[in-house]
Amino acid sequence: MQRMVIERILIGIVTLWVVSVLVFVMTSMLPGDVAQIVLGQSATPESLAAYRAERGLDQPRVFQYFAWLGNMLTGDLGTSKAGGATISSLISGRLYNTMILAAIVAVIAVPLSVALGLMAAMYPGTWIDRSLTFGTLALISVPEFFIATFMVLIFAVNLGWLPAIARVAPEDTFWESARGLAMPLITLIIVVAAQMIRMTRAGILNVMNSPYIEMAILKGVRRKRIILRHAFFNTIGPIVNVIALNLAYLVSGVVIVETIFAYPGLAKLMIDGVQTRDLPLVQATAMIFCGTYVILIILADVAAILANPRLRNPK
Amino acid sequence: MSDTTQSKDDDQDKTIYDELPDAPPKKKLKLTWTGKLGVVIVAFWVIMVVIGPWVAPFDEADIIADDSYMGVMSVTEGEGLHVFGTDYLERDILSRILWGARMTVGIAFLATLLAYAMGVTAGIAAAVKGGWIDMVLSRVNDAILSLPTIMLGLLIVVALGSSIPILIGTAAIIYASSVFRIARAYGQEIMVMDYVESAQARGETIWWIIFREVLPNAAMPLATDFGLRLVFVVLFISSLSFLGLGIQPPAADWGSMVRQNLEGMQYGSLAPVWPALAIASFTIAINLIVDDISAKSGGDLAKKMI
Amino acid sequence: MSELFEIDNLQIQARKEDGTPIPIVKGVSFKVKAGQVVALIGESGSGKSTISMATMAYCRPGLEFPGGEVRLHGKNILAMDPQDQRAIRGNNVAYLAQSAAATFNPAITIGEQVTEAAVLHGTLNQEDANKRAVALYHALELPDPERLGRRYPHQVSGGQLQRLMAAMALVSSPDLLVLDEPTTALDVTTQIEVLKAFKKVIREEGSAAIYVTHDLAVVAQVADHIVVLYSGEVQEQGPTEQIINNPKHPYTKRLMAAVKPTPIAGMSELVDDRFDRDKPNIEVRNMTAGYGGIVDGKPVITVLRDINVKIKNSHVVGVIGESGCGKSTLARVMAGLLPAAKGEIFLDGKELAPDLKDRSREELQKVQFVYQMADTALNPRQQIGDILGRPIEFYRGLKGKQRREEVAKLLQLVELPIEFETRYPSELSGGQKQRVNMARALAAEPEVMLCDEVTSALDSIVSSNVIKLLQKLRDKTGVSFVFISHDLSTVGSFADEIVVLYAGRVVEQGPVDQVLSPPYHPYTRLLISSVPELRVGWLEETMQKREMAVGIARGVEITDTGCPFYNRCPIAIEGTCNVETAPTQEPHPDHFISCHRTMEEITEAENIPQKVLHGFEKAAPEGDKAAAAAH
Amino acid sequence: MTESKENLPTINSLSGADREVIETGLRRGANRREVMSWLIAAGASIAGAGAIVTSATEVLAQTPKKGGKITFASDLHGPSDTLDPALNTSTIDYSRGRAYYNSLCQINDDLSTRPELAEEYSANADNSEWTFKLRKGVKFHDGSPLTADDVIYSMSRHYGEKSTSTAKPLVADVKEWKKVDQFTIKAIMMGPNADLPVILGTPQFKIIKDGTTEFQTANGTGPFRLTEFKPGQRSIGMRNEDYWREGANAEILEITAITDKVARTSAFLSGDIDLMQGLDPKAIKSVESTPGVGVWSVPAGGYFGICAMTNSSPGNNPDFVRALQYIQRREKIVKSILKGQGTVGNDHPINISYGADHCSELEQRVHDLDKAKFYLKKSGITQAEVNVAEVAPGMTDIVLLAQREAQKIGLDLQIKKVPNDGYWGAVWMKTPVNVVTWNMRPTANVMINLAFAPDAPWNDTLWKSERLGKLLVESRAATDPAKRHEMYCEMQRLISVGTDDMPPSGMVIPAHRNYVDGKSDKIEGIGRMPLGSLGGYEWPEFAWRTDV
Repeated sequence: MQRMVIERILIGIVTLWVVSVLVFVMTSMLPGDVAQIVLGQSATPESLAAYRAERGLDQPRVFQYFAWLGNMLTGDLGTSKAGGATISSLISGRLYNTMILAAIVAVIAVPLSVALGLMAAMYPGTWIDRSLTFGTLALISVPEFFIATFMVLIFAVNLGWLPAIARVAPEDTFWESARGLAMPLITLIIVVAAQMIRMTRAGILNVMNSPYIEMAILKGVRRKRIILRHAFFNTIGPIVNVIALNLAYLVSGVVIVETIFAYPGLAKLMIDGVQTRDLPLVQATAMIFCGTYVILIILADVAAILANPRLRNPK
Repeated sequence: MSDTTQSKDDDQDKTIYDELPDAPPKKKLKLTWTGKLGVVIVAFWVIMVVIGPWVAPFDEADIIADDSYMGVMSVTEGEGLHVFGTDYLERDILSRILWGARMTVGIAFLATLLAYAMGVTAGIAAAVKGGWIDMVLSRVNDAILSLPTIMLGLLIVVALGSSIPILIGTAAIIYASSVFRIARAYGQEIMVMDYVESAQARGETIWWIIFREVLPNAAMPLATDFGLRLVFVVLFISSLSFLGLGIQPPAADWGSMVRQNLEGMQYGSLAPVWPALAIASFTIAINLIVDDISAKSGGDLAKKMI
Repeated sequence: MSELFEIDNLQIQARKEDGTPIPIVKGVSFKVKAGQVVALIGESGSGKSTISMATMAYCRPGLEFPGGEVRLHGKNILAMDPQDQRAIRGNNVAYLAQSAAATFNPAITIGEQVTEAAVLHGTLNQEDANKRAVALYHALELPDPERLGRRYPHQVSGGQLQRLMAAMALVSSPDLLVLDEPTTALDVTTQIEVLKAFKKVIREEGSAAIYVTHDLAVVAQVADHIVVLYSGEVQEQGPTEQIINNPKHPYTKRLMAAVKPTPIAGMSELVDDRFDRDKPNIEVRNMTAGYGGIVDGKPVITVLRDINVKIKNSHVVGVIGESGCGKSTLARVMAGLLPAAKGEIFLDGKELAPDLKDRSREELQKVQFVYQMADTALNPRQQIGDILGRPIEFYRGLKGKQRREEVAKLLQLVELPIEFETRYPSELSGGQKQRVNMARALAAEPEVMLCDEVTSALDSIVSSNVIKLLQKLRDKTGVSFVFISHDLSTVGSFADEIVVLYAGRVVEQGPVDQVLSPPYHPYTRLLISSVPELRVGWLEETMQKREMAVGIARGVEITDTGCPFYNRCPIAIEGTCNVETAPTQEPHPDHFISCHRTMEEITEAENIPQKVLHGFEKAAPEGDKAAAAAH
Repeated sequence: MTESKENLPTINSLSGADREVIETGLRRGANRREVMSWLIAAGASIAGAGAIVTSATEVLAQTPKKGGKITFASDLHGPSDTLDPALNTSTIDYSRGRAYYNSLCQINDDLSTRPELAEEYSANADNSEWTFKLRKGVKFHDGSPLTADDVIYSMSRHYGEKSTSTAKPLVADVKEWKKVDQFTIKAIMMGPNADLPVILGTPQFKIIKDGTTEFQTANGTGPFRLTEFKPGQRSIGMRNEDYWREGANAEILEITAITDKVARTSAFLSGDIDLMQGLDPKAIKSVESTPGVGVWSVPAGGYFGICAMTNSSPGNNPDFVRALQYIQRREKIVKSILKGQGTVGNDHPINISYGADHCSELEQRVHDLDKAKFYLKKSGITQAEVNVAEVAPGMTDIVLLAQREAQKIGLDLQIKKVPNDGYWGAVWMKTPVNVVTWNMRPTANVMINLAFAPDAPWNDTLWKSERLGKLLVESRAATDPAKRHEMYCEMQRLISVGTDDMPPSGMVIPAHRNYVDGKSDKIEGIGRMPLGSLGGYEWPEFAWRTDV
């Protein structure tokens, strides 16, 4: 069992390395360069050259890669080619915002969706199941930016209950930040929960035609216990996996929500980075995203191993 | 059955007692009404992909109406009726949606197809070959998977510019990685089957094993997954359009139609709602079909719970 | 007064796509008196399992009860509302499923699963339930009863799980116990131990039982009353004695005919020597094989040790032994599916590469492997025509018309109609699939066919048909067979030579008649006496026998030193058998027995059957834990 | 609408355009009767018109209130945000500059200039030497006094190889910045230039402390002190209590950006921000229909351009260019795409916003498919590709519209949409046909000099007219208004129509756009200077809340 865990971790590390190469190569493919983007329409050959020299954009790629990799391993993410600020200073605040948002969503969405998923599986074919299935179906079928904007119009513009954008400022009171975060939270919860509810339900129904379920029925076990004790415990693996994927999405995939609510998160920073050709920034954020993903997946695998008695205590 | 043919040797009354079929032959897929509804809607859009431009009242790029954000069933003198009203640039929404089917559904379909061509071949090859080939493929795949889709899309599109072939390629690469995962999983499941082993024992080539033994048995589950991928691709391309990287004007695609007309919503124009509904109708329809198919697995026994 | 349990004109039906009903059970009626054991006997598809579930007002998804009554204490439970039905399940009526391995929830401890019903139905509180469970473990002679409850299903052996199922059913002391093919999946020796346990507890608990099986011999041991079913209808029913001693109905007769005879010398027909040659056409020389890679010359998990087997052309060699003894491994090594760690394999005197990847197409063609499970061996997405046609095309290069002709010939050879060409495996019955499975091997026109347990998954009648077929094939074609089975009587009925494997070693080998006649290797002896006979009271008799006392109570123990059978041997010599590897003796030409005892000692032991020559009376539980390890 | 007794309309209830008419009218001193007559002509009731004028006069009469917080959201920001005036390129930077720094001269709404840090400035007879006298007692935020050295240093940063200043070309004709004494600076020009003060009023020429190289914070003389600066997120400023003049009205100033225009508009509509830059024409309807907020629209000279490079086909074919000019549906563009917030263009950059320098005599080119067909036939060109990026809201749509018209005259005009980022580097001035957008420049001379002078680095179409170059230089020295106007007229004709021996510039300029921004009714004191958003970025010092 320890072997399996270690194996997972090693695989994770290898993956991360591949990612680093991938990210570097892809960012190198980007046309135009930071100098051009920053100086924009008013760029002149001299000012461009000056800018490049000033920020050391004129060394060969390979050197840049290893330099970058080395620095990153020593925890130095470099400095922004655009603003000149250190990447870590740019990221730190954003990372915090992103993590807070993700954490809150997770804390609310995960239990909620697992519970609802179980409920749907417990009464298959009933109105509860049908309405849940169709509701979630509808939600995962509409572009999230539509959901988000729709909510903004209703709650911010028309009703004026909530601010349209989620600008979090340190001086905000708890209540202010709560109101500010409300809509991104709701949007993300809707998007993420819909997925997880469906997956939980599917996962449960998957084991539902195992002989041991039939046996439970023949033992006169109540449906609640069949689902919660007999089925659920055999579905933990897959469910945890889905949860992990969704959490990874919360950290990296929420570009659109961050854009619509002008929420200063990492994903948005990454997009800005791409648009300003701020390669160190893009690379750093990308590595953070992939790192999170890999870690989450490892955790999920380990959880699955622990949840499975065969692997937990072999003969 | 067998015994009848065996009748030459010994006792006669066995003819009465054939070997009984062990299990009733498994039911073939039967769609519920929701599933059928799904099929109808998907069929409709597929037809629109083909004939959309001809049935549309106006050209997708015609800037002809009296005003932007005209309401449902409004009329422009000398031009005609705008069933779904007009968009921000005084174009006919219905027409654009019908033209857009070609872009949105067509592109998504091609992309998904391509994703499958790549993902399935690689995935099953990895499962069949195993060893270091599997290792390498899997790691690279994990890496791609771990990159956020939007970011990957953004990078590729920004790097190579936004043309339809590139959009298709991008979506294909991104989703090939998840297809790879599934295909590989099913592949490994099937690889342990005796019939595959016996094919290997016969000395069959890797390609025979991939395409004749393994693939046909993975076809059904992969087919249902195909539906879901298609949905993801539609939404993915919409999101790219949202970030201004998707289909380029004047071509209409549903995602960017929603995007471009969102302002209209702020004072109650339905302009962005129609394309959003188009997207939803298509994706929901596919999900309905998929749900119907996969509902066959499991659920039945669950209904027996008390 | 009303019977304890009554099934009255019970009907069960499925529905076609268009909703037209397909009757599965067509008006079955029978009674079960208190304390009585009623056997439902019939082949798969006879509806016996469906009926057994109906006793709890339950039917599989897609089935329904159009009519008839199921009365418990005179109350029709089919008419009750769901909650009341649930209250009966696992409480008044308890169910034992066929395969315990699948029926135990892998994620929940045994203890919880066993006590669950009783606790849920409120018959016992958790504490008492646990006590009761432990008591049952004792009664069922399960090892380490105190701690067994805390283990998980995958940690105990199949035989034990089967018995644990009984505990699970009995924990809430039901009025009626329903056992659905509880021993079919087991080795003969395990089967006896389980049967014995069942019979004991049923007697002690005094609960009535319905015992579902296709094996008359087994039924004869446990049932008071027999109901013979065929395609959802009762053919004949009556007291066990009567049914067994003078069956009226032809179908019953046929079931009788299919019962496996006790293996004795001369049970197999005369050996046909037409094709005989001096040179064995496949030979295995001091071969060692196993799994988990090879560390300094021997595999990490050694399954087979220095095996020597010769197969003369057109001979059938039966390889026999309990599951886990390495039978299948032997066949897989021959086929090259599992490269041997040591030793050589010869085909027609020519050495074969251990790994099939290194074998020539001709060599592959000459040695064909037939899998145990036709379901997994036949590609569900290929038509029979293609399944059979491919080897023909692949090895013999025949295409189109010729290929179709060959396929037709093959189908005829295995006694299947030509129309099957266009069918898919799922459209065939178990027996038919198994025939196709063999036909595919024949399509290669091999010299040797390795048949791995080809009959064990089949009902008695079907399997006897398959055996008949095999015999015919042996006589018609010049093919040699390696026939692997755990069932001595099947092997005995058609092999020329028998190899008895135990814990990866050959303990006895030789011509069928020698092996099946004294002197026996103690293990062979155990196997022979474990084959149920079609007479009431056989079980009790056998249990008196010495070899049973220790033989069945313990499981296979893989040892590096000494005789592997030591821990189960009634005539073992402490200090010798457990230390030194047994010498191989040759009582008759080509007949080898590996044992420390002289033939005389063995024969003497045979003649005074009741006396145990050494120390142990009753098995110590550890033995069985070892069995677990072996599985 | 803002809450008003007996629900009579107020000045705020008018659309940006009308409102602007009234207010400018009143500013110019038109009397109440005149204005009311306009309104009634425009269909307002007498009472309504009365109320409007009253409220308008009130608004203008009101004296600024102190205190409160003003939140402004710009359109673009990111890690490249900077507090270094010389590097400023974006509205958010310019607005910040105004809050934390000062210039030597300040530009009025009518593009005339007034003293700022230079309490007085004057030129010699031929405008070839300018003298600036600095205000005494002005303190930087770090307490140090303002001296000539600071000015010299600030200016020096726009010269030399190493300089990455984005405004270098504007002051290229200043030969030397000479310190006369602690508080006097001379600018020695290469040639005459009457417009130097206006140029010095543009954002890049803010005065920073001598020797400053670090710009993590802003040490200026401006009305606000910087308390927080997070690039790509926001900046906060507190009122500078010892400011050298009246000073800011707001207590706190938050400057942020919301890149997504829909999000920005929503935030504005829901009152999360008080001022927004860059209101998408599409959203004007919704802003006008929402109470409490209004459109702040200032007519300006900024324009959309389609550039046909004159150094390659098809741009080197004047007839093709003419065809392209005649298919433009200029009114339609202003009405449908700019939603009225703009003026039709005449294929040259100098529109009415440049006042006297605009050539009203030059005949307005109109949509004429027959002429277009004729010239296209003459050119013999049937196919062309335009590279388009949404460089300003509406650009793409303008080209789309042109594409539809082109079809009608048998020209296959293909659109290649390219992403905004990288456009200036990779596409602009490189591909045969592309698009451009220019903000208004302080003077007609600067404008033409930047984009059309034969040697201008940013000559959109690489169009080389020596004649134009000559006129540009001469016009700077011109002192007689009539003469000056004539010169500018010739330049505009050259660019738009060309002469027999000189083809037109290859620029198609179908429309000029207003600066269209959003302003909450609670904010007053926003100017109308047309050189940038919200009155040329001048607002931070003068804007004030009505609700404090």
